[in-house]
Amino acid sequence: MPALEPDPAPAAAPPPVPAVSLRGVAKSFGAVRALRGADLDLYPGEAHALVGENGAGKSTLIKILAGLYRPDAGAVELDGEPVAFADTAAAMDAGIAVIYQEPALFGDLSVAENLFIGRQPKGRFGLIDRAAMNRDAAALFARLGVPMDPDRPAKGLSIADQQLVEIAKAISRSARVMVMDEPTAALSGVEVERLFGVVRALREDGAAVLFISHRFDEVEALCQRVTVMRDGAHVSTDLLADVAVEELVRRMVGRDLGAMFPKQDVAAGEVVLEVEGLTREGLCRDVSFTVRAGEIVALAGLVGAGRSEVVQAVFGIGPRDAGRVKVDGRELPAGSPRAAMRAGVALVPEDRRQQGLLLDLSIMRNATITRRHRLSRFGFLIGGAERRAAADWSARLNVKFGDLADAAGTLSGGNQQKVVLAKWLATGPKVLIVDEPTRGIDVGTKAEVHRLLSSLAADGVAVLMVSSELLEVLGMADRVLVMREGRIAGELGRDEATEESVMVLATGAA
Amino acid sequence: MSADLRRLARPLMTWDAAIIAVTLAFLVVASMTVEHFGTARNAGYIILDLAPILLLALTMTLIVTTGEIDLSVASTVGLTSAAMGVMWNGGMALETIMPVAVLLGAVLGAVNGLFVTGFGLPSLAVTIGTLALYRGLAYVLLGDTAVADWPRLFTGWTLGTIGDGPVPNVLIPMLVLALACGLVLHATPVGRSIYAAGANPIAASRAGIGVGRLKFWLYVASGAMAGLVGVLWTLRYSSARADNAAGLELTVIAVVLLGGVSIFGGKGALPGVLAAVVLLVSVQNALRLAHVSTEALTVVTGTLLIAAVLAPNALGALRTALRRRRTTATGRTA
Amino acid sequence: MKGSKPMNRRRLTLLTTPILAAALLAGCGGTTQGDDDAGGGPAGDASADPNAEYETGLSFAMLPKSVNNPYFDASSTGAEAAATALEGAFEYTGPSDASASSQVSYIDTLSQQATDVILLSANDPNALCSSLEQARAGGSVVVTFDSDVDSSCRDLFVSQVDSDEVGLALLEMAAEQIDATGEIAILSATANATNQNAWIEVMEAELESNPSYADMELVDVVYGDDEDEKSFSETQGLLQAHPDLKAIISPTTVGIAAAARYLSGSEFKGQVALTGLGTPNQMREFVNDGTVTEFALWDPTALGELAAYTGAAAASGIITGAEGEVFTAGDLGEYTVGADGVVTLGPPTRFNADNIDDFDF
Amino acid sequence: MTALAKARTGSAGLDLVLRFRALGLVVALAVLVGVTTALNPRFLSAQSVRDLLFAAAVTLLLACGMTVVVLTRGIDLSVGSVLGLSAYVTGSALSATGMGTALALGLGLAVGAACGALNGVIVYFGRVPPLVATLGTLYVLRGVVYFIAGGTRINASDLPRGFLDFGSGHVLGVPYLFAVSVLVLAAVGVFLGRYRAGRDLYALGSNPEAARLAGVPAGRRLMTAYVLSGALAGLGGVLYAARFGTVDASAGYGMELDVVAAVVVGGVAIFGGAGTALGAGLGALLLTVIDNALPVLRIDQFWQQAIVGALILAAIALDRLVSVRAARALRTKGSHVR
Repeated sequence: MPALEPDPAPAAAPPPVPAVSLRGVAKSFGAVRALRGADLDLYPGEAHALVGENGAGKSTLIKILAGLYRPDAGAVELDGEPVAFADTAAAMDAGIAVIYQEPALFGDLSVAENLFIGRQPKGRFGLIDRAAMNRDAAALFARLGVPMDPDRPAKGLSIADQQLVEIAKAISRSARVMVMDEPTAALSGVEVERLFGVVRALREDGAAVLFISHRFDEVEALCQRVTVMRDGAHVSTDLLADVAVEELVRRMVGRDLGAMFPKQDVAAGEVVLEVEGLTREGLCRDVSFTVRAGEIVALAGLVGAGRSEVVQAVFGIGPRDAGRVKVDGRELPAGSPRAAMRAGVALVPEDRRQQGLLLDLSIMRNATITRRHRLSRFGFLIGGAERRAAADWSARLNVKFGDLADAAGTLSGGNQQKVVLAKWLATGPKVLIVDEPTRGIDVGTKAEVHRLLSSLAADGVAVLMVSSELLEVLGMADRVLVMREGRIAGELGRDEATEESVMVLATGAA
Repeated sequence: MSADLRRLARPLMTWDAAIIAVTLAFLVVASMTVEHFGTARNAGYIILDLAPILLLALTMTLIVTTGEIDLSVASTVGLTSAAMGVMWNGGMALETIMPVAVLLGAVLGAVNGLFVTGFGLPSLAVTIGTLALYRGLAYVLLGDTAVADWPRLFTGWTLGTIGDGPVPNVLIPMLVLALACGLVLHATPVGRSIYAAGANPIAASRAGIGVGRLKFWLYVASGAMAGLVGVLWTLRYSSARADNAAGLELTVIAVVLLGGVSIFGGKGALPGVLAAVVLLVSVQNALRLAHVSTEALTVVTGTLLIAAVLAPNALGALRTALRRRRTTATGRTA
Repeated sequence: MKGSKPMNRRRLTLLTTPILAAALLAGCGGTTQGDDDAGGGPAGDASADPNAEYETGLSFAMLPKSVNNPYFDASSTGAEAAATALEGAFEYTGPSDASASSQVSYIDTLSQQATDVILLSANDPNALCSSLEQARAGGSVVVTFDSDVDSSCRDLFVSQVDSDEVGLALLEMAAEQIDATGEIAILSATANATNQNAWIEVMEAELESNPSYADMELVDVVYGDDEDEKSFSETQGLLQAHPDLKAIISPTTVGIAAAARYLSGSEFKGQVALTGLGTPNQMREFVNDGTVTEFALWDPTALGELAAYTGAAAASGIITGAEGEVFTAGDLGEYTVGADGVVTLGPPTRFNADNIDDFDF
Repeated sequence: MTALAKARTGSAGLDLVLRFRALGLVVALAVLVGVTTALNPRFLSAQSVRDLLFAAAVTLLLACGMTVVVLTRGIDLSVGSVLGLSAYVTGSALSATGMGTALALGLGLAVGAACGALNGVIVYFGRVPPLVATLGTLYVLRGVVYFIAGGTRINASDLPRGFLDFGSGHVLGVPYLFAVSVLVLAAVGVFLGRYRAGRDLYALGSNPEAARLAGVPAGRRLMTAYVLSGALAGLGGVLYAARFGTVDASAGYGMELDVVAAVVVGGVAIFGGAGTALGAGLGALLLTVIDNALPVLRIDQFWQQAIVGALILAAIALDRLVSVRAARALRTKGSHVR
């Protein structure tokens, strides 16, 4: 990866009035307290890093800035004046722009229209002046240094290009505060470089940039100050130059790393899962690896490197173009999750709300859906078999809930994840695939999940874990497979794997 | 303790329970206030009138619970009825015609299923298409003519009662099918799959549920049920016509939604739908008996339909508000 | 494509085999068309007392094809007048869509209320029979008017006119207007409308047999389904398909009005003659503007009145429905029951520019 | 630079697809008219064309309104009932007061807009799915028409002469009614294509969540869509009264299906975000031509409905195929700028 040179830091003392600041902001969702006192000052002309583990409250903070949520307590100040955004439009009008990790564009509309929706340049009779709109859009992209056809539909744009559209939109709105939520997670090295160039230029023009990232090299390359959050609260804010990465990590985790990643050493058994030459056009190519009983193998890499696609293909989601998947030496057919399940494979998906849970259905139904056939007697599910099974698993995984009949959607993120885990552990898997197992859950639950994975491995389950969190990868895995652009770029043993060695393989920078 | 109380109270707070209570209350009040309403004979008429709606609503409930819709059911009834007329005129035996009609319905349902699950097209558009297509084919088969010379043995059965008592014959197959559908939906793995497919098709398919195949077979079932209703309709009115049951799809959808099934899938229960069928038909019956004009019927149907969705929404909003108050209260004490 | 292959051949076979097997088994020696002799309706065994008085306090209910139809509105006025004259109660009720199945529910309701006289215009000759039988078993007298059901299912039918007379009158009016030469076409109601088909049959037979109509040719019969819009476009279609068309006969009030409206706004106005059955109020404009020369109809008010008297006479035991019985229908005068329990109102009235302003219905 | 060229190809490709969609309808229309005319030359006579345009006017108008609603992922099943209500109310007002045609048009628009506002309120504020809400108002409004009208009928002779002339009159062979519909079609087309509020409707249908983030005023826009659909159905009611001269309580009964069919055949995506008023208009025209050609071609009129059904299925299947292809093209040709 190209060396990310630290920026020449601007004047150490920022201008007196922050462009935007949060004072003791709190926000709860039902029983979950996502933010319990967040403080943040963002000054014009600075790039400010916000770091914290998954579930530290970063996303909630962003959504408050974006005007999507209203804080329960505390204040948002703009140029020192308290404000309350009624909706997203109000936040945008105030000059705050948010670029999400996966931007939401209008696929059916053109790129230019996506930029200017609701503010299209008007000509005679209030008609939209398409030519002017396309011209303005082209000018914006030229300014960003990226040529893009403003007239093409947004459908089919890569994530990097979608982010550029969002940035162009922010610029066109002359945003003074730009919030970027893990914008680099899905970008290649070149794309990151290009993005940083754009961000630096914006900052030099006086914009305030809030940059959320898991990658400390990027943070160091781009930002001047860093704020650490943990459990919904502000921990510290420092000049990056004053604080070491190790110290930041310690503050983020807030506890002993050993307690966070309770990895037991297990002697690996027989090969259980065998993947040979797995290929899906445009998603992954010639992927081969094995996982043994008792082993935890991590699939690392950038978002979009094809990790989730690989595990999905292993589980039989979607067709394969080539390759074989074997469990205990027996081949699994493509395109049949059911066959994979029968062979003893379980997949805990990365997006539990979209792919894992039946949010409107009860906790009981969710926890037992994978075992609906086994729990039935003579084809009927009567009596308390489901309730007993669900209660049993909920107790084992320490799920906190009001009633088993409550909708799964009412649970907190961590408990939702436990329900998904329960549903799959109930099938007694030989191969447990977990895709981002601790995304969006609190630190306590995170440690519990790690402990669970570790003990499952100790019991002889082959665990395949996809994770974007390097600490998790390094802390939990016996072996690390690093993917880049759909291929396995390399394999690292537990003792070889470091933050650096993984990132080198992941980004392809030598 | 409060959790126990809540668990006990839960069944009482659902839409199902509400619609069942409303239905019972209406039946009691109407029996006391509307002349001729509370008689066994009138109950028989009500059962005969609600039979086709109820039967179609059974499979419609399953389909809507998976998040799809089937607007073509009434046209399927019309087409099977017309086909029966053609077969009868062609000299086929009624004992052959009846199963063939049901099979034809299943095939028509399979066509819907193929378009929806095989080609991945939106079921609303597909079944609006087959709504027109099947009705059109019914007219092609039979034109504007009617086939009316059905044997009395069979037509008499559809109208008759068990042992000449007060219980109509058709009640038996209705109850059997309702029980079967109820068991499938609420007490079998297939039922769990139906709810899962409606609540979150992606998550469902990842839990090993063949969502596409499930929906396909539900469309086949819906078609077969429409075929069966076609047979009953033809024999009950002793008249095979292309326009039989025209417009009935809207009534069926209305009762399913009124019964608390979410149009987005994943929510709802059969008892509520059954109650809704009884409610709608007996309200119409009572209004007629009370000499209330026809236009009131349409207004009542439409209002009930909107209210059925509005009311739970309002209730939900209220409940969230209450919960919010409760959590803030506990938050304060903590 | 997402999802697995929906068609699972094995399961389909499993599913269909028993059905087909049952079908085939049943096919041998099953019930087929013609096996069943429809048992005749209850025979009238009561005897008539021609000298009896009309009972007072009878309850009348008129059940039209659908309630939002001015023609039946007019009929109900007449029936109500008769009911009032006989000191009875009158109700006008029915479905808003003209379907047989909705009518069944209304008949059931009426029979529960033990209505003495049901005056019915049927949407289907057969579908209503079983309900009507129950109503009659419960003591109601069923009189059909305007549109009949199977004669075994009702007591009496009040016919607006004799089928032959209507057919002949329609043909005569058309012939007069086109000098009995050229192509003619018929715009009817629905294809299975009992009345219209009977009249069309008469016209066809007359065209065949009567030498004075030798130069006239019936080229087409189309159906407007008694829907305004459909009748309108069917008229359009007729004129396009038959460029040499000379006259259109529309034996239905909806059809003739729609056809007249089309003709009056088209180049065919005055070129193509139009006649048939229509109400003076609907047709007044087109007679005045020259689109239509002459058309005919009976008086629907009188029809409703006669139906009510007929029902009352049957309920009072004055008649039973046997041929030859005689009763007096108020101001309408004396009527005789014909074959099959049919009472006929009388010849249709012809309307033209000279007399149309004398009528208001 | 090459990337730019490539990206443009993608766009031009999609443009072509969209244009091809409308073109396909035009070709289908041309073939149908051609074949019919070859078999019966009178099909293209001035009178016959006029009849066709008369018949198309009302469906065309309603299809414009339906397009606006469907674009937002909604549907308006109440249009037939709204049309009936407006036709009857306007007809009664005309026969009672003999008011001018312009006033009648305004009254129809107002009645329709009120009904549309009712739909909008139920959908947006009541959070009732559009299908359910408008199915409900379909019943309720029809009940209201029955209630007002009962068994009465407004006859041509009750209506002012000027109004009837407006209904049957034409200028340069084009009926006034059709001219009104075409004007509305053009206006709706421009609104959808060239006004911010119109583009917002596409945005709402394309990605509701993104629309929320982008600050699109969803409530106001949805209200606009439903009010517009209602108002056009109301206007359709006046045209209906003018064309037929007679109005009873069943005016416009079952019309919603024709209109939805026209819109779907015209290439408007039933789940929003894509489609044009022009396409819907062509769809309406195609269905009307089929309607009128069948009797001329001596094809049993009973086939009409079956053909419409088959056409809907063909249209959505084709759209699906095309969009899958287009998506693939866009992905592979993507604008990865390196």
